[in-house]
Amino acid sequence: MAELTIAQALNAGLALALEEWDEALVMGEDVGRTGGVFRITDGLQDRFGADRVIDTPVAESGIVGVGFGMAVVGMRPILEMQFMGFSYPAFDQVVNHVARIRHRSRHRFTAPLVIRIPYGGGIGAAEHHSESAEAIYAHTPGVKVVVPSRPHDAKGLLLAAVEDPDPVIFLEPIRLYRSVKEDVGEGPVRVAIGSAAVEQQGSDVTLISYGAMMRECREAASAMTAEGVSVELVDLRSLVPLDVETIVRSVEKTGRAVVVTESPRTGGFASEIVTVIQEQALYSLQAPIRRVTGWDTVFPLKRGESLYLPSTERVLRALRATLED
Amino acid sequence: MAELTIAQALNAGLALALEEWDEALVMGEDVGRTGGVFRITDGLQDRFGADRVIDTPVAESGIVGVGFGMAVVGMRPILEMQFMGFSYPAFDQVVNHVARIRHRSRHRFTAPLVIRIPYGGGIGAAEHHSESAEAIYAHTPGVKVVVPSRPHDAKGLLLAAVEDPDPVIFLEPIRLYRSVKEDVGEGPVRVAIGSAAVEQQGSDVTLISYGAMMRECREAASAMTAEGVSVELVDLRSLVPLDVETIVRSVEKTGRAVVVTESPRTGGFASEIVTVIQEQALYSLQAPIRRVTGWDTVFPLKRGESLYLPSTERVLRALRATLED
Amino acid sequence: MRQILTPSGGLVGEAPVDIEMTVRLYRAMVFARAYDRKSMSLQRQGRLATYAPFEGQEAAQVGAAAALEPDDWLVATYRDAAAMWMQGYPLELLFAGRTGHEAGGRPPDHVNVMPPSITVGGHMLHAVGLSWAEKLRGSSRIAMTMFGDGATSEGDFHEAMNFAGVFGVGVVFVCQNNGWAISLPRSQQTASETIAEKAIAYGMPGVQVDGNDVFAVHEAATEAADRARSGGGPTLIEAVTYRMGPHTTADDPGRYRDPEDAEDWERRDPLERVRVYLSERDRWSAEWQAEVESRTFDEVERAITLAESLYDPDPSHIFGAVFESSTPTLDAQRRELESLLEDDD
Amino acid sequence: MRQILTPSGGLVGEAPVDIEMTVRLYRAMVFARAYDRKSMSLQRQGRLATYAPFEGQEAAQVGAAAALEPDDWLVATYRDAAAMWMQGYPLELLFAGRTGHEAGGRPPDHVNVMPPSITVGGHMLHAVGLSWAEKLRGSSRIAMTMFGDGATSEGDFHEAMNFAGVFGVGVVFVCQNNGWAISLPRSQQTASETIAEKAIAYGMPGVQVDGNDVFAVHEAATEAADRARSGGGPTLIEAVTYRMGPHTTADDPGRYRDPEDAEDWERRDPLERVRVYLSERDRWSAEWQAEVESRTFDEVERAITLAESLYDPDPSHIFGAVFESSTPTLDAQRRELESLLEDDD
Ligand SMILES: Cc1ncc(C[n+]2csc(CCOP(=O)(O)OP(=O)(O)O)c2C)c(N)n1
Ligand SMILES: Cc1ncc(C[n+]2csc(CCOP(=O)(O)OP(=O)(O)O)c2C)c(N)n1
Ligand SMILES: [Mg+2]
Ligand SMILES: [Mg+2]
Repeated sequence: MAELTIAQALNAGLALALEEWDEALVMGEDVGRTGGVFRITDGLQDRFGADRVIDTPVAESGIVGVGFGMAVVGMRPILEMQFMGFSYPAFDQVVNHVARIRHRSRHRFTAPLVIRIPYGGGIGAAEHHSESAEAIYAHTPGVKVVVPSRPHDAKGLLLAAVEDPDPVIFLEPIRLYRSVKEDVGEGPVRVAIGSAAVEQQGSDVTLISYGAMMRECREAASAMTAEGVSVELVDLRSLVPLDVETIVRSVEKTGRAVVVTESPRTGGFASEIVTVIQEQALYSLQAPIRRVTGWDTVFPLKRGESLYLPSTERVLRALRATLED
Repeated sequence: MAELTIAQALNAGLALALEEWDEALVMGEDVGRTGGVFRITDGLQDRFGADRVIDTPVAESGIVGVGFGMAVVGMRPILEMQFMGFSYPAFDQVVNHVARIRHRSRHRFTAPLVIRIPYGGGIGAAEHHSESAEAIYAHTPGVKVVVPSRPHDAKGLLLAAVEDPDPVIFLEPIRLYRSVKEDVGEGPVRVAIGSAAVEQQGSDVTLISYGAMMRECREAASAMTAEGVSVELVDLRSLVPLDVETIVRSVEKTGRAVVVTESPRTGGFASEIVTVIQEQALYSLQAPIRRVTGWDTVFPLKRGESLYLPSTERVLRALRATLED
Repeated sequence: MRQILTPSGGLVGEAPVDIEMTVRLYRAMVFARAYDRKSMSLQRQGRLATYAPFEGQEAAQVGAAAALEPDDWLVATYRDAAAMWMQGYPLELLFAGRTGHEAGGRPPDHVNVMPPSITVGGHMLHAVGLSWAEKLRGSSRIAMTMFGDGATSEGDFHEAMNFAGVFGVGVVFVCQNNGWAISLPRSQQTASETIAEKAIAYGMPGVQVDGNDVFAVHEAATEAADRARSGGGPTLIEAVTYRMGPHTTADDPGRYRDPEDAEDWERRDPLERVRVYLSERDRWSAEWQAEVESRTFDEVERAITLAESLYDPDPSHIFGAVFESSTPTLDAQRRELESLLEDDD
Repeated sequence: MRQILTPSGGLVGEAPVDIEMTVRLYRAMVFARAYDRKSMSLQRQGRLATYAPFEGQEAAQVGAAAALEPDDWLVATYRDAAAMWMQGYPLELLFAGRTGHEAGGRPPDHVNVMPPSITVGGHMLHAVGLSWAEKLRGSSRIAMTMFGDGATSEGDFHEAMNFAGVFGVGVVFVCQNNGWAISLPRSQQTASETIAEKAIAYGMPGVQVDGNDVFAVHEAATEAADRARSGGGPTLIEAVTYRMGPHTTADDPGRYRDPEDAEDWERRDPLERVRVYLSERDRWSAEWQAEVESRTFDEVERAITLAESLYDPDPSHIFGAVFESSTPTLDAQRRELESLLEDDD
């Protein structure tokens, strides 16, 4: 039984994808020779060759636009953006072409590609290296958006994403890359895109998050459990499609909810989750749904980071306040 | 008293800005010789010269990036993106530089520029010409986002935007450019950025929208009034900063709300408005807040447009359903 | 600037194609012009949404597209209907798009032509990916991409040219330099002397040709296509031509350019010189040309009627094409729309 | 490739500066190297976040920056600390940024240097706007922007060069071609023979110089600055050099390049050749150099201590810099954060 970190699980998943699909290829800045700045593609070029693990010039729009053309011919490009803050030059290609070619061509042409984007703060990095802009991708019709929070899902969602007939934005929680190990299963396991995971059943309050913030949520959930509060913990895993049913069923049961993300608050994906709940479960709500998020500010550098990133303590306060309402 | 359309009011506002501020300049594709594809800058180059009304090469990132540098030196560039669908190549400059330089340089350098972006559907245009992606800009800390729905506000918000010490994304509702005329006031009037307008007082339900959809909302509001329903109609005018107080006060009074936007639903700005209301006025709510929005699909071409754009009829149904809940 | 057939119909050097092929190229140009003019009048009648005419650019589009194999990829723009039609894009689909119907974006399965690019610049990268992937899959297909002088200012032009150069991808970059990007003259689009010389920055050959000389364009395009197919990598072709009409039917060139320019360019008309060339060889007659034109008009009439007769989109049309299979959220939204429509009738 | 001072310290042609200036340039390079090495060790001690060393590129940065007037604009990158320091950016602020404090982004009011660009490519456009605006306001200030070989692949490089060319903006584009973009060698970054020749595509002069020859770099930069200031427009300078260290302290060059290259480049060291040149003219002594180095170390020690002693950010630090004046939403969020912090203690 292989116990792997998220980084290792992604590397293993990429290797499996390159084995399983002749059409699969990996392309991006420094993904080959040096295995990527996070070493996620480590060893793949040696193993699969420079034709399938391609080091590109420094040009994000080029990577996505060229990958798009490859996908139209039937390849399965797995593209890497080095950090989310460097994915914006490719935004036009994602919104105007990758997300739309199926509609534009009435299914004749499609773009079954994956764009891997390391995201999130907490590593004391330089500016642009701590972005959490998942909401702008989730607001783009035509692309799916997934974000694993644990090794097993990292591997399973990656393989599902490569196999998916539509483009998938694959967000990778940087600060969890090497935090925990778990059994990721043998071979090409899949995790269905669009299904949330109820990590812990509970009856008092629903705690909803995804990706990197799941760590703080897990800590908060166990702390509350220790205090005798029954928390239902939901890891969305997929933002588009969103598993509305699981969210709503849970809140109908608990009557209370806290949503946690690290992105800026205004227009963040937490707002979408809150809105879906109030549309479909308003009458079950016994208290306002609370958002625990980053602030509507620029993400600070190392020495200010702790002021910005939601802490386990902040999640706990929100849970308590919601229970007291 | 000058009765002008939104297009004329913008043209007049730009002329006033170029008169009032030596630092003001207009830059974009086709803004000079031909007065812009919507003729919003008509006549300005003849009047103020090619140094202040600048025709650029076809390069949106260049327009914003160069405008950014000009703003840092103290100019007040008013930049035009020809359509919102063509603003994405400049997204990186907006998010990574325009929105952040004040924070990055601790106020030493700022970017007091305005980016004018015609947006929205309803004119049977080609693909990419009907975008309503205001949510991605509103989710970007460091830029303000305003969107007038009438000539008076178009002029007043534009002048306030040029005067604003921070970057402003100025959204222009294409299908209202020439729809209505009204008195826009003499000289350099201002409309404060961050203040919503309560266009009609009411007690039964609050109808919230902005920009192009205000037309359908006005029609729906008067139809309901004719039926004896008292609708409070709010035109946000500004998404960032958001006039939360006006929104919340209204819903506390009416207990019901419908939010209307034409953008795709998931992650649209309507979700932020709904979320703010449920956070601050949940206990006043007598029914779920309804969203009337575009769908999570690609915006269709002319012959499918009516399937996508919210109609007055859709707004009316939402209002009725909300009142019946 | 390479020229083979002078405006007066005389040869400089040798014709790159025989007389039969010359007739075919000429017929295609006559067809293109008739199609373009008919489209303009259809637009005036309100039967088409805005239309982007290409009159004056027939030689550039026909000469370049004629260098492709039937299954090669063509990635072109809103102004390249002639080239797309040459490569097999059905007229009725070109019109379908122009009437505002997505059906226009789906060419028949054997036609490897992308829907016309509406955004300026982005599509060139797609051609690089298409040709590269074909090579990776062992096919000999190549890709040609067409774009204008204005498009060369976009960052994506640079990234596409650079990728093609670095990876030696077999792409034929055809820039139709028609002198204008809406209201911006070529001289203010870039400070380089020619657009062809931009190829140097990417280590690829660049050639400037008289874009109104179908022989010169076709020869250059054929050389480039052969190079691409034989693993010789990309080529940039600058076809110097002129947009005789407005940018689109919504544009008024009178606001920004001197009518005399057009008169000047009329003397360099791409069709007339070939007409002279053919008639000097007894391969042209007024009757024959009238015949081709009237057949074109019938063709166009049939095509536009077909396009107009397409069913207007229904909910499945827009919800069915977001992903291969729908999602609960999309299903719910679709039901919402359907219930609205039902109650409407 | 222009070279004036050979690796062995001999002159090819004429020295562009007198001996006093040569001493100043050399001292700056000695300072730069000492600063760079000290920073590497500070990072190893955990006192700096990741650091991007520039050893090997001292001549390129010092020679280019020395061509600027004190109030000219410099828009450079994470690797250009030497050039920024030359143009007046205080050491303690360079370190402040490296310790993860935004204070590092605010140079003193009289220093016209932008905070180092972390994104690759985007900042070149800013230099174009800065210089253009200065001209519009009647000032004679110009802008110099520095970037790497990898940055030339970004679309923004293309758009910046094109704008500068079209509008004749006085910008000095200095590309430090250090052979690598993280793990990608220059040969795979672009297929053009040189980076300098990319200037042709924008109608501007381009010159390739030995980037390890401070004379050649300085001469080319001075010519370019004069041209820019006198309304002669932009210039592209390619300074061919080599990154002796890792991309950053997080990088391991052993994974992608041959150690022998570095040895090769050591023989072309930018400092050694000037040391020889000066000592042959009795203007260099080991004591003097040791003196400069130890003063540098003190300087650095003082600066890093200052940077470390900065108060850590408080809520006002992040909420106060979003806009000039706060908003109700920001105020509410700030109160939320403050209440959290109060309860913490
Ligand atoms: C990214 C983008 N920016 C702006 C536009 C608006 N626009 C449409 S055509 C055009 C001019 C293009 O000129 P050129 O490339 O020379 O092609 P031509 O129209 O002359 O054939 C512009 C600016 C667009 N479609 N896409
Ligand atoms: C837009 C963007 N893409 C990717 C990166 C990640 N990155 C940082 S430095 C670098 C290589 C830059 O190479 P070069 O321009 O040669 O400068 P050098 O580091 O060699 O000085 C890359 C890809 C980035 N910072 N910004
Ligand atoms: Mg053109
Ligand atoms: Mg480099």
